[in-house]
Amino acid sequence: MAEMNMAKAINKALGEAMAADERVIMLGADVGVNGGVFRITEGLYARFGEGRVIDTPLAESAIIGTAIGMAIYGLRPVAEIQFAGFDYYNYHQLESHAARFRNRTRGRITVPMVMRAPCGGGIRALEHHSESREAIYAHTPGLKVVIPSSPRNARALLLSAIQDPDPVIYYEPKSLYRAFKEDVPDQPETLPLGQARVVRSGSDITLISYGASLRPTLEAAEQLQEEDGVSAEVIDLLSIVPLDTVTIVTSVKKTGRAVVVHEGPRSCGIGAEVAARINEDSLLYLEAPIKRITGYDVPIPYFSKEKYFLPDADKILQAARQTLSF
Amino acid sequence: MAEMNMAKAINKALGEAMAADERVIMLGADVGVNGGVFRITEGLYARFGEGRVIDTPLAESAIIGTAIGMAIYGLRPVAEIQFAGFDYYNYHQLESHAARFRNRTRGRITVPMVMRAPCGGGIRALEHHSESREAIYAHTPGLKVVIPSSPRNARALLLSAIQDPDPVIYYEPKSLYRAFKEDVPDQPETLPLGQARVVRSGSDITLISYGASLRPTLEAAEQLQEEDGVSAEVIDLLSIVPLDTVTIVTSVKKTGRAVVVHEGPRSCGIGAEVAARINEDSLLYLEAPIKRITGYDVPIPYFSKEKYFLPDADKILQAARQTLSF
Amino acid sequence: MPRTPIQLPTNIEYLSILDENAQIDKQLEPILSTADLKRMYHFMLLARRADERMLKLQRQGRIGTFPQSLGHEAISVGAASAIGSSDWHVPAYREFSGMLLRGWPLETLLLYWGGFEEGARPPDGVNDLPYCVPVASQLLHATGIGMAMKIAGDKKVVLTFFGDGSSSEGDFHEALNFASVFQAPVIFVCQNNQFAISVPLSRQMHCATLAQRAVSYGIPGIRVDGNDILAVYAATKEAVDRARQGLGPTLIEGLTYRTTAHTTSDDPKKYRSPEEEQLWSSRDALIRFRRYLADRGIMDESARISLEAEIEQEIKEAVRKFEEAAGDKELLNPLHMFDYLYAETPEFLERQRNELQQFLASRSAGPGRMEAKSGESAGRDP
Amino acid sequence: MPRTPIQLPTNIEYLSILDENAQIDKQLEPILSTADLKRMYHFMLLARRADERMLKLQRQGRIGTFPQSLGHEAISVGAASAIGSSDWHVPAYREFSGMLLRGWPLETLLLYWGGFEEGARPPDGVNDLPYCVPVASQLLHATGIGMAMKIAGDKKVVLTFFGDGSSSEGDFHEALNFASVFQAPVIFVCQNNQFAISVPLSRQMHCATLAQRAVSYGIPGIRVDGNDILAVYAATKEAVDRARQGLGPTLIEGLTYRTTAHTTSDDPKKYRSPEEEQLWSSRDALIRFRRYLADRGIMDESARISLEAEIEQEIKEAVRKFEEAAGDKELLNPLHMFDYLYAETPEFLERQRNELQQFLASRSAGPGRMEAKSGESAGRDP
Ligand SMILES: Cc1ncc(C[n+]2csc(CCOP(=O)(O)OP(=O)(O)O)c2C)c(N)n1
Ligand SMILES: Cc1ncc(C[n+]2csc(CCOP(=O)(O)OP(=O)(O)O)c2C)c(N)n1
Ligand SMILES: [Mg+2]
Ligand SMILES: [Mg+2]
Repeated sequence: MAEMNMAKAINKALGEAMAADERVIMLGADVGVNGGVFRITEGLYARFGEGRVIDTPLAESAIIGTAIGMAIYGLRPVAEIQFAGFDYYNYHQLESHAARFRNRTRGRITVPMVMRAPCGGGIRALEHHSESREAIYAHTPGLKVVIPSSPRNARALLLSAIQDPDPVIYYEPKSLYRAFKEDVPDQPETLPLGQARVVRSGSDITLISYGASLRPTLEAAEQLQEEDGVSAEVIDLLSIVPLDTVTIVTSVKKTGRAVVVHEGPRSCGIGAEVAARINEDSLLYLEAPIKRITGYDVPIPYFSKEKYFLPDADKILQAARQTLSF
Repeated sequence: MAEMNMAKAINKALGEAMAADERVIMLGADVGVNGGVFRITEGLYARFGEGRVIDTPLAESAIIGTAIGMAIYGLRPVAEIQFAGFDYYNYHQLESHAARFRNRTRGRITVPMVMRAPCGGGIRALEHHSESREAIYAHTPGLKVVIPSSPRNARALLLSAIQDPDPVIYYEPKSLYRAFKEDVPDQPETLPLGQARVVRSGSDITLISYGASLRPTLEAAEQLQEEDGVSAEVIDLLSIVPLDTVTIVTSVKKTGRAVVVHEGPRSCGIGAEVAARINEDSLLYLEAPIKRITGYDVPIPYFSKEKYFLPDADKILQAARQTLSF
Repeated sequence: MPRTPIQLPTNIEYLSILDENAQIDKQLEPILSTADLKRMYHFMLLARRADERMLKLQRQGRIGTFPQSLGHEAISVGAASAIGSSDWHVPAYREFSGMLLRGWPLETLLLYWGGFEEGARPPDGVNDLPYCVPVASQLLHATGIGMAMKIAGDKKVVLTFFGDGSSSEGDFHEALNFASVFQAPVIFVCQNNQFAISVPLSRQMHCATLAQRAVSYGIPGIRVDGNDILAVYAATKEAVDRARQGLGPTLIEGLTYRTTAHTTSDDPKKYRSPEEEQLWSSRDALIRFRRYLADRGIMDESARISLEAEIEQEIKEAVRKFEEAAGDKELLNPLHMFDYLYAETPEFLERQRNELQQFLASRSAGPGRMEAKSGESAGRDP
Repeated sequence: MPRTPIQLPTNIEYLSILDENAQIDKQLEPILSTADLKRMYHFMLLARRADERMLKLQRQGRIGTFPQSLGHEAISVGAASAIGSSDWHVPAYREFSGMLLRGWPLETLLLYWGGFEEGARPPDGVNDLPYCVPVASQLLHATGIGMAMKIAGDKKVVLTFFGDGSSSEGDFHEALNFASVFQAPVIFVCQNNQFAISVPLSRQMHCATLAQRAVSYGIPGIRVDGNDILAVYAATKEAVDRARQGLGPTLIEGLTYRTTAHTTSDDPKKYRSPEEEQLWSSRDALIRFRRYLADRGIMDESARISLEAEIEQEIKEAVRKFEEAAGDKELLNPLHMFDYLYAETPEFLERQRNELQQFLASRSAGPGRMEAKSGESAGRDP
């Protein structure tokens, strides 16, 4: 066990994956000599050499498109896109190819690769540096989508993602990179993709979140307990695809109330899907409408006002109270 | 009034818009001399010349990116992407720029443009020629999204889209191009963006659909009446963004039951958003879970089996019956 | 030197060996065995004849839209003949002839155009990617495969194809740039047939040749007569040898003409003249190659006739196998649409699979409606 | 001619006029009025000094991450000086100096880097697009504007900028191709500072110069000494004249060096040597231009000193205005995030606006929590 922040935990996972399997390689702009603009690949270039930690020209479609080719040839590329707001440049490669090759070739050609990208707001960044559009990938059949919320699960999920035989989008909430530390076991551990986790159990209301929004969600849960004597269950989705409907529905059947929390825009976002699935499987248990505390349907504002766009504990608390008093 | 199919009605609207406003221009691959691969721009090149009906090189990002520039300069470009399955190549231009310039510049620079693309399945096309991913655009703040269902509304909505001061995604359900004819008034008419239409009124269940799925939805409604004596209300969304929540919710409050029908994949699709909004505004009126009859979360199969992927009257009927007997 | 010309690489060339009158440039004539030459002709002819047959199948509704490849046989077969079976072949959608040569059974390709994913499954042992529809995107896969070969230390090469129109896509630029920066063993072959559907070269690019785009990447570029299979072969062979030695990628432009429509949905009368079509027909690759083979005594008239017969038989057999497969219950089972998305089908997809399964079961119990509607759509599909 | 070299255009050149020792090539010296020359120097110096000041503001947390533009003044100001105010200027994010020259008040640019959309609003009458963050994407807007000018019959031109790294993006290729096919009046200026964050030129491209990529588009290409404002001006002026006459686009590569870090979040020590940095400092554009102005008797030492004082004052005033604006209630009103998405705010957005409004109202009634957390995040933001 060693205490570390999420940046270090991801870095650790990358190193472990590369050490364990020589097919694992990294590519992306600035991932090599520089160690990544967030220092996530720091030390890997020195340790594994430029043949396996590849600084590329600045071209997202090429980073993903060549990663697809490498995966087809038998490598296990982990491609970094510098910010989630730039992965639109390569969306066609993911949609048309990474997500389809197995299906298209009836299992003969597969694309075991990971696209990593820092996502989300909260670090006073420039325009296009704070996006959270995991819903686009969730709407793209053939991909898996993972978003960790803590150093330990970041490391375990990344190891799973790299070992996964299919393409995985691994979004890293950049505001968590250095936000807090957690004990991470020395021995590699994995977490199954597609499994949510009940991180706080409760009986009165279910708060569903993931990534950077999990912390304010937990804060709100604490406050509900302290101030209102309300027992909130909190679910950390961890995987967006496959979405763990069972865990969500089981909880809502118990509590009868739910609030979904995420940073991405609301319309057709993850919250919509969660609400639709709860409705499908547990409508009659619902005692109040499911609330969505999400990014609004606007581009995340420039940083002087971005905090008003992001979900925070107060917003979640208010939504929970409204749901409870419905 | 003249009877015409949707292909002709869209062609008519384009001609009218160009005749009425010389700032309106067309661009895209094969839109000029060839009149478009679906013949949608037929005759426009001869009528308006190559300065206004522009055959471009084959590059979607450039088609949309230059259209953005033209709109900024004061033109009203209507850009054609040959198939919706290729508009991923230009998604970054739409997300990062078309959708943002007004907001970014506090209203000083605007992008009045239309991206037209044929969408959807049902014509035995090759891979990547049958996609329906309007949900991606619905998840992209700053765009409007329109999908017509008949010759007459196709013409009226397109005129509105071209006149709209903001960027509009206009998806044309290609299986409807030549599927049926309808009277279209000689005089130009428009339809407000953001307004759904109750195309069949009923009291027992609400069927919500749009585009190519509307016809099987209506068929199912007829059959419900005939075979089950059930009165189904059918809503044609017409606009996906802005989504007409009021019309949907008003209907569901009346009927207490709803089925949403569309071709695009299910997860985080339009059906999810519709379900989430119904839940938000009318949960207590619901007597059964909202059902989603949609494309599955797989790429639409090659054409030998695509019909099993698409919503059809039987699937909708079955879903309605399940909802009614819940 | 305040105002000085920048020295550009001088290795951008034009190559022709067997001209349209079947005159051969002896100095440049590539060394190819009789067997090789026969094999090349075999697959050119097979593709030509199969293509003709497929047009009929398409008109009968037995397969869907497809892009004929007449006029493309020399580039596709010529280039593919210059690589080995452990090298990789990454086609666009007009490399029908080369794919046949690489080992794709004709019936498999028929399945593809007949609307079955099974037709996109590369046969075991064939190091090819399937047809690629979104233009230029495959060039990046080829580059990635080449980069991986280099990382693995394998002395293999990748051969990939694209059209003149496709070279306007950003992915073209990114692929050539990556390949050149990483000196990946990739041979990029442009099938310049002078049209992208209806858009002519002059509307596609402002430069005189596609080959000169090699200057942007500091790599060799060559334009060859694309109806001259010997020139295509020779240029590709040179590029393959360079790539195998670690000397990086090459851009080859084969200049040809799309003899027929873009696809079975297209009508070229809208945008080009019969005179032009006529002119290019006279430059046909098969005619001159046949004459070359005759001149070299490799294939006389009777051999040619028996080859035609043999190929007719081959096609007949393939069509039979295709129709058999296309009627196969397993291949037609729609539930398979859920089975190949992921190595393990996740719960949410299982549920959707069950949903469809139950629907199909219930419908086959009740009165069927779907079949009645299947012929309904009257749309065109380019 | 079976194997022949393809003639490449010979108009790819290198241009230098005022060398690093301030030696001038009299033959090539552009004709510029004293007022013009002074104006150019003014904005170079203003940008340099403002940039230094902004670094302090950033370290104090009063603005956010920003990319310094030291080393880029000659290209940005030199090129922008060659167009008129009715021409268009489409920057990337390192054209700070040129934007000042074009009429963007310094306080507006400070607002941009201070996290306010208001800083991206071009001042009335200024035909510029704002900074563009997603690299190379703006080149297509510039091309579209140029195409529109041509359609409208306006004799205007567009000047647009991008970095060496950005030239690897597909959008670069698509923009140059469109501009060349449509002969749009666009001047593409590459600020080749030899790095894309940490990635050096050698990892970015395999060709010797960026200018030679003009060969791919059949347009003139020129590399200029990017620290030589006279060369930049002269090359741009030529290109502008051509474009205005309907002779299409030009690719200009200004070779320079990013004097400082990529942005305030970057640490160049990780990837480049002090020696190299030193070498390029000695080639600084301002030093040689100042000497040129002195040599020509346009600006003596006392004029220079009073200019420095004037600029110091200008910056002080701008910072004051910026801080005033940054504290303005209206500018800080978060509800405005909903007000500029569409010409008319649709109902669903109004609802979200109300939701936030009610939330803010209720919170300002109850105990506040948010403010306590605002300093929390310890992330880096490159
Ligand atoms: C990204 C993308 N955009 C559009 C299309 C539709 N389309 C199919 S083929 C074609 C023309 C391609 O021309 P070219 O590259 O010259 O190849 P050719 O068909 O002439 O062999 C187009 C526009 C596509 N397949 N992919
Ligand atoms: C599409 C996109 N990808 C990545 C980034 C992140 N990024 C910002 S600047 C930069 C380097 C650009 O280098 P270059 O074009 O040479 O310009 P320079 O910064 O050197 O002026 C990168 C990778 C971005 N802004 N846009
Ligand atoms: Mg072509
Ligand atoms: Mg640079």
